[in-house]
Amino acid sequence: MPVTQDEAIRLGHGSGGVMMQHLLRDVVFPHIANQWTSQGHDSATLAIGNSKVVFTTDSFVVSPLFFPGGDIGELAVYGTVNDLAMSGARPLYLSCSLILEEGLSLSVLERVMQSMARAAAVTGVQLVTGDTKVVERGKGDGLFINTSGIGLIEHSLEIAPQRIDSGDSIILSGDVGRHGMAIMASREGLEFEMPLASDCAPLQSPVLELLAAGVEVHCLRDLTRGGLATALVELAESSGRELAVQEAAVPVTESVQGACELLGLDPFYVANEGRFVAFVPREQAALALAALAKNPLTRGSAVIGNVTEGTHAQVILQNSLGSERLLDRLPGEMLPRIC
Amino acid sequence: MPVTQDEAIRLGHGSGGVMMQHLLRDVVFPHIANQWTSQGHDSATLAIGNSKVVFTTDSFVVSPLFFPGGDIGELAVYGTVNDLAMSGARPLYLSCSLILEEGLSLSVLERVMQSMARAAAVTGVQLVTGDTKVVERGKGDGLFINTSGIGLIEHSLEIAPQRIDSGDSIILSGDVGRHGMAIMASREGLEFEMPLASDCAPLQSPVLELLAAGVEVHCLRDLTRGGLATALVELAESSGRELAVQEAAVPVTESVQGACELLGLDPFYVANEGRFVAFVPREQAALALAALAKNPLTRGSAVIGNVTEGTHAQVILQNSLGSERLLDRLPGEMLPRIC
Amino acid sequence: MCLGVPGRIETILDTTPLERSARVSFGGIRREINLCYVPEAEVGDYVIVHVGFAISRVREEQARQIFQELERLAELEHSRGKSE
Amino acid sequence: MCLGVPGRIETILDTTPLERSARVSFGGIRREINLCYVPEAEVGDYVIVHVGFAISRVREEQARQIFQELERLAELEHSRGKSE
Amino acid sequence: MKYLDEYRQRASIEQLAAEITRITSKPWRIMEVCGGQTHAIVKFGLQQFLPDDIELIHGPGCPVCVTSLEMIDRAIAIASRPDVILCSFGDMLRVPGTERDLLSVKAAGGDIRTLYSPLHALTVAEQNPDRQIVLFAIGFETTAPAHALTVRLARERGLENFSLLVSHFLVPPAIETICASGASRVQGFLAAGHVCTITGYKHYQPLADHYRVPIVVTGFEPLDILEGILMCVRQLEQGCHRIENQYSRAVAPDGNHTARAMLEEVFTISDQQWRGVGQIANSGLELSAAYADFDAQKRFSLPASAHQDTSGCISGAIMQGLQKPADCPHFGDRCRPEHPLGAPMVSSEGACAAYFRYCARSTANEH
Amino acid sequence: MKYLDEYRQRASIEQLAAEITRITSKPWRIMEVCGGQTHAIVKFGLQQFLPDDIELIHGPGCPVCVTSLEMIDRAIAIASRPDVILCSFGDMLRVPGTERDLLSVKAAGGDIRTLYSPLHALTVAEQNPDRQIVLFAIGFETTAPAHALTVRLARERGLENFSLLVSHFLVPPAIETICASGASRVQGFLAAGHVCTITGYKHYQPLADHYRVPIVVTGFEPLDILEGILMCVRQLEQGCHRIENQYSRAVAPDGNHTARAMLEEVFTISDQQWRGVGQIANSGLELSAAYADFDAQKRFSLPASAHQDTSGCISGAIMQGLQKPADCPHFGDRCRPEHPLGAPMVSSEGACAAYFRYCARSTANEH
Ligand code: SF4
Ligand code: SF4
Ligand SMILES: [Mg+2]
Ligand SMILES: [Mg+2]
Ligand SMILES: [Mg+2]
Ligand SMILES: [Mg+2]
Ligand SMILES: [Mg+2]
Ligand SMILES: [Mg+2]
Ligand SMILES: [Mg+2]
Ligand SMILES: [Mg+2]
Ligand SMILES: [Mg+2]
Ligand SMILES: [Mg+2]
Repeated sequence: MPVTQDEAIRLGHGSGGVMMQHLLRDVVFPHIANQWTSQGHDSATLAIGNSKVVFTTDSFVVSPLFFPGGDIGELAVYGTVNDLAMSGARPLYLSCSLILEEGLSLSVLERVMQSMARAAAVTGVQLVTGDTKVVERGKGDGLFINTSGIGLIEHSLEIAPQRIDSGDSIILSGDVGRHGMAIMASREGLEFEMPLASDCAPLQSPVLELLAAGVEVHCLRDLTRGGLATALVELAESSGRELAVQEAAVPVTESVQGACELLGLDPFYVANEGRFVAFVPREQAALALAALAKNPLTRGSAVIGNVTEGTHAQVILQNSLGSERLLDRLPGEMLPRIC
Repeated sequence: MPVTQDEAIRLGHGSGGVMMQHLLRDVVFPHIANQWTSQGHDSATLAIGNSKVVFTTDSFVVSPLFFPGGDIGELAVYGTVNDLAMSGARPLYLSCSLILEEGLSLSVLERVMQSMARAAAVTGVQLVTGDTKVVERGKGDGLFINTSGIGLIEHSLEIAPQRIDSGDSIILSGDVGRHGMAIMASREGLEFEMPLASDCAPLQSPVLELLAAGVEVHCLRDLTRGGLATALVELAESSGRELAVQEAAVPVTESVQGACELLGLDPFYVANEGRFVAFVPREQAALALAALAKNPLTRGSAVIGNVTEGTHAQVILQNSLGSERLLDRLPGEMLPRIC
Repeated sequence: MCLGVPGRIETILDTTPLERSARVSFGGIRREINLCYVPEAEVGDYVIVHVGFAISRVREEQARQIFQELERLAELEHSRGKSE
Repeated sequence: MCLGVPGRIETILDTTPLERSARVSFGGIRREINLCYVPEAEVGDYVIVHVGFAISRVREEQARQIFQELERLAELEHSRGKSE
Repeated sequence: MKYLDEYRQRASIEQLAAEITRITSKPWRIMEVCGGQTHAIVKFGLQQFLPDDIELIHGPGCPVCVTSLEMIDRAIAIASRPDVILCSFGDMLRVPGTERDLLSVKAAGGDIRTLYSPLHALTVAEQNPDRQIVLFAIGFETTAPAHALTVRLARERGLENFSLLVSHFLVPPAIETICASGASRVQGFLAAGHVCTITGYKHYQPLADHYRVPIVVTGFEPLDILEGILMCVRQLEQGCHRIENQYSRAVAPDGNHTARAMLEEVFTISDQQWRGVGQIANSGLELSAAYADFDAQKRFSLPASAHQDTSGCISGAIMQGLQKPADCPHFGDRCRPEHPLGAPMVSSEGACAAYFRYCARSTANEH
Repeated sequence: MKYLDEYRQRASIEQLAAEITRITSKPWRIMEVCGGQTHAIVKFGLQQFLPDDIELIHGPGCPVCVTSLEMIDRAIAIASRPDVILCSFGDMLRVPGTERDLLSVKAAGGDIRTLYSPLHALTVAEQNPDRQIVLFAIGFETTAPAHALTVRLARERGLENFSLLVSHFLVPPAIETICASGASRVQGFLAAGHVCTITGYKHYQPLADHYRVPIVVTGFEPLDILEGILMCVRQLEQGCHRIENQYSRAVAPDGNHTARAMLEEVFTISDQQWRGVGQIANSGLELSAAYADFDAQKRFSLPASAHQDTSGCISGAIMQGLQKPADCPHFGDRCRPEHPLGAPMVSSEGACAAYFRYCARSTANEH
């Protein structure tokens, strides 16, 4: 059903599910259709001179600005660094555009800037250009940050959904759902005590290490809005492949599980900010796991499934009991349930 | 007086004046100090392979979204294209990151996307990567757009504030203040009928034509927040030069003048989105004017002043009566006056 | 105090006594202005406008005086120049 | 209907009758839960929690029954396997 | 997590499934009454373990699904007022009213807060003394005690800006309605375990006797559900119709005395409109006279709306086990998870949504 | 623009300047009373055309500058209330109260709207029936008729959610205070042309007679100001002290009858507190008894605040021509345009701000 013009934006249009897919398909992409946007990738690879340059952008609108395990500044740097890394690029330069809401405390801004600087240092990127806007109170949410990033591809692999091949192993770099639950735990009216922090982390070193180890990576995708399930469904569709995933192989910490039970949510759909899936040839899965295990950020990596010979672009989840179900996008926003 | 931590962001922090200067100086730049951000330029020039790549970013928060002579989509494309052009680069690729407020009408979004596509076509840039976020109602202002841009420098000039030299002529590309007044005319409680439209326009063709004509451009700066006066003061400070400007040489349309009289504003501080100043060697001023006169967008170009031998980094305005005063930044937001 | 800007009355918009108003042009920009305090002002007249109210009608004849004075001064100057 | 999740009472936070409450842990995540309807529940007990209220205390002995039944079934199966 | 993980072991499930298969001699149709059970069945693929002869019918036990169109329209009318903050459970926001859902009201500027617990609405009321706070109090017997305590505390704290829009349902009259229907295909019931933590289950005895159906009070984990099915099939195979309690670790025969006493104080039993089903006598709760001041319907003097559900949604028939989602003309066409026409398409375990996902599997590459 | 451009011609200015220089035989100190005139003097660099012997003293004629600290604190208290929308002229928002300015209140969540015309506050009141709309009604005689008509229309339209926080000043008593000061250095006045459009100028006669000072009603364009100065210097050189009207194209001897009648109806004369100067008898306006219902001070029963201006700002002395900005210990240090301590540092033509910019020129490269 196409999006209709008399509709208004609802939160579900931004949460990675079917509503968002349709919004982009019907309202955004038709106007910017080109060889880059058609790839279903979160960045564009540009030929500039003799170089393969990767370009990506993200706006960060997280609330609260500080959460267990991170803050919006760290997220803004890591998020864009991660998008660059997902093309196998070395992240080099970031822009930093701030939208400040009237009333934001300067000490908050100062802390966020410190955090961005620290995150840039950790990842070896330079914040080279920026912009600062102030909006009236009630027309922002304290602070929004856009970072756009430029990275350089220093290898000859093509890393893209289109390269996913039957027989590939699907590797997940760690436990899922911690970022989203850390954010949700601080929402008005929920207010859980979370013993665990967001998984927010920079992924360029594990990815570059994977490539250095000689793994012939087919595709990478960081898990963000919509979580593991949505990322897999998108990749199944972009690649036209059928994916099979074992639920029991996907690490979920007990407290994420507990919070999800309480709210009636599925951890497979909860957001992450420091996890990715890698598609590698089956025979290289062990090599890849060995490389990832050396990096503390990806020590929990595991093979969670594989690309089948199936001809339907879909994701089959084999659950812990041995039965199967189809994973799909959520329709819209993920809402806490009573039943 | 340094910005203090117990302060809160006010609108003046975003309006290009002293408050903004201090905010950036005290809270933002200390954390991202490097060879690029220290240049006082609105973009960064990066050496990638054998190429000189220019990178810039801007977030657009204009209200209303549609105004006489343009809309936020056009502005978002032209604004970033213009920042690239101000380094003498050919604009190539743009990112497009949308922050949508819950409740925004999809038909509005559709119109803005059409407008971005049209502006991209006009300027020959490709929108290659994007992002879409949705924020709760009351936490946005309908639509914010960030565009970041990549351009390529295809000549051997260095175009930067540091190149401004005594004796340079200062060329202004047209009348000032129309964009800001077109926006202000639609503000609640002001509601003027404006016979004129925003000056919003893409500047890459006049700039590239200037270069093609062989003008050895020293520096370019588009006039945005803070208008002509603020741009000149910034350039005086970045270059350490004294600038002398003739008020009578600066075109201001009668209706901009009328609106400014009524509200007690100074057109030299009113925003533009399609005007720039160029610093060129005096002996090339005629050549530059001839090149600019061929392009309809810069037909109204004129020499408005020159760089003096003075050793103070300041801007002297010679007004129409022949007396002089010093131009400086506004303290904060420009507010309509009663007296 | 008291920004006051001369504008030209283009059209009367409202004739209710207290709310008599007109579209007034200021170099091409137009706005509705209350005319309650200048009952004598008509289309074509210039009025001094302060915070949306016309507070005075501009009198053409008086406006000329300063330029007459300038001419007088110029003549005086001229004759002084001659006499020196 | 009626999501109900077992959690362990860690600390009593409030002892006012209607507002008796405790910090309850669900696999490590903790939240204040109203205990008004489980006056018998104490620290260490598990309670079934629905929309922030404990609606029932989990009885350990009864919980064991299903696993006893499974053992019984396994034995039966075993003996059936033998008898076939 | 204790009391969860041990009920999700593959070996145990397979063991119970084998026993069910072993004892099943002919087709049986069993209704799991509760949406939470349906959710587990769908999520864990439990049908895949059962013999083909066992057909599970998804019952009406989801308060989100059965809240009437009129009531949602009332919530929408209240939430649209600038002076109101409406507090609601999250899954209620996507259920379509006559013209739109609460999420659309929120997008249009209505102040709607998603709650985990109704108690939080009192905090909202205390923090916003100049606004009217309305709690959209939906639920079955399980949730009613939470709402009862909330309104009682509101009275004790003298909160004058607080009221409830009550949409409370009682389960036994609905089961009776299903049994009484001539068209009913249901031969046994898995009763809703969490409802019974409050009510107990002795009141089911007349129903089981009269309609000669086994009723097994059942929990929500895979192992619970399979055991509940096993207990039910055993009775069916033996021709019994007893009340049994699979979920004895949480459910006492008499339920929860304290909670029931509170319900008696705060609520009185009334007739109730079930979405898609129609009116069922004595199947709802409304605020008792002593709490009438807190009734949002009275406070905002909402006209008794006469909106008929003209969408053509057949959810009532589906929830009574009379029809299947595929029988609905809108299924997968005008009605899809991202644009639900009726409540069973809203939550992922709703009968229509679950069936939609199942069908999507075979047609995924066609559109 | 007609009536503007022809008053900004270099040749004319130089001609008048030459005449002033020609006739000036000794030092004269002339106060331009009005901030609008100061603005033009600073913006057009008019001092540069004058002989060194003519010293212009910037007077107290800026309602933003003289509105008392107490009144700003009241506006801040009102604007901080969640039920209020405060409507104000833009240049009032940056003037510091005891602890903060209105822009900070706005940043902290206060709903403050910038107006071009007070009439728009009525629209705001009509559009927000559930909020209290308070118009911060500051001004001299020029602005008072606008506020008078606004409150009269509010009464006719029955707007119960509308009130005014009145801070209105009368100019003649302030001039008299300056003249009466033993320390006064002022020898002649350029009276405020726009004030006189309302009041006329006959009432200045006793003042000119008693203090033997020439008073020239003067306009606001460069040519007006130079002609006003010329007329004033002519009198001073001749030892006269007449009332003259330079701004006759806009000012009639009796002023504006209609406006004065409206002022009589709506306002009564009262004592008034001038910031930095202190109380001046009969120098203010307050709402008359018939309009007392619209008085925000009464409506919000604000306590008469007893805040003393302890900032050390010497603005009063500066506006009376008794001291110069550089005499102030805070000038350029704690008090700068982006962090004003007193009102004359707020607007770009304020005496301190203008002087700051002038000084910045010589020290720009030092910090
Ligand atoms: S498919 Fe939609 S319209 Fe049809 S019964 Fe299900 S929910 Fe109702
Ligand atoms: S410098 Fe500041 S503190 Fe001193 S008199 Fe001027 S405004 Fe007041
Ligand atoms: Mg991105
Ligand atoms: Mg991303
Ligand atoms: Mg990504
Ligand atoms: Mg910028
Ligand atoms: Mg906000
Ligand atoms: Mg930029
Ligand atoms: Mg820019
Ligand atoms: Mg720029
Ligand atoms: Mg993105
Ligand atoms: Mg908004």
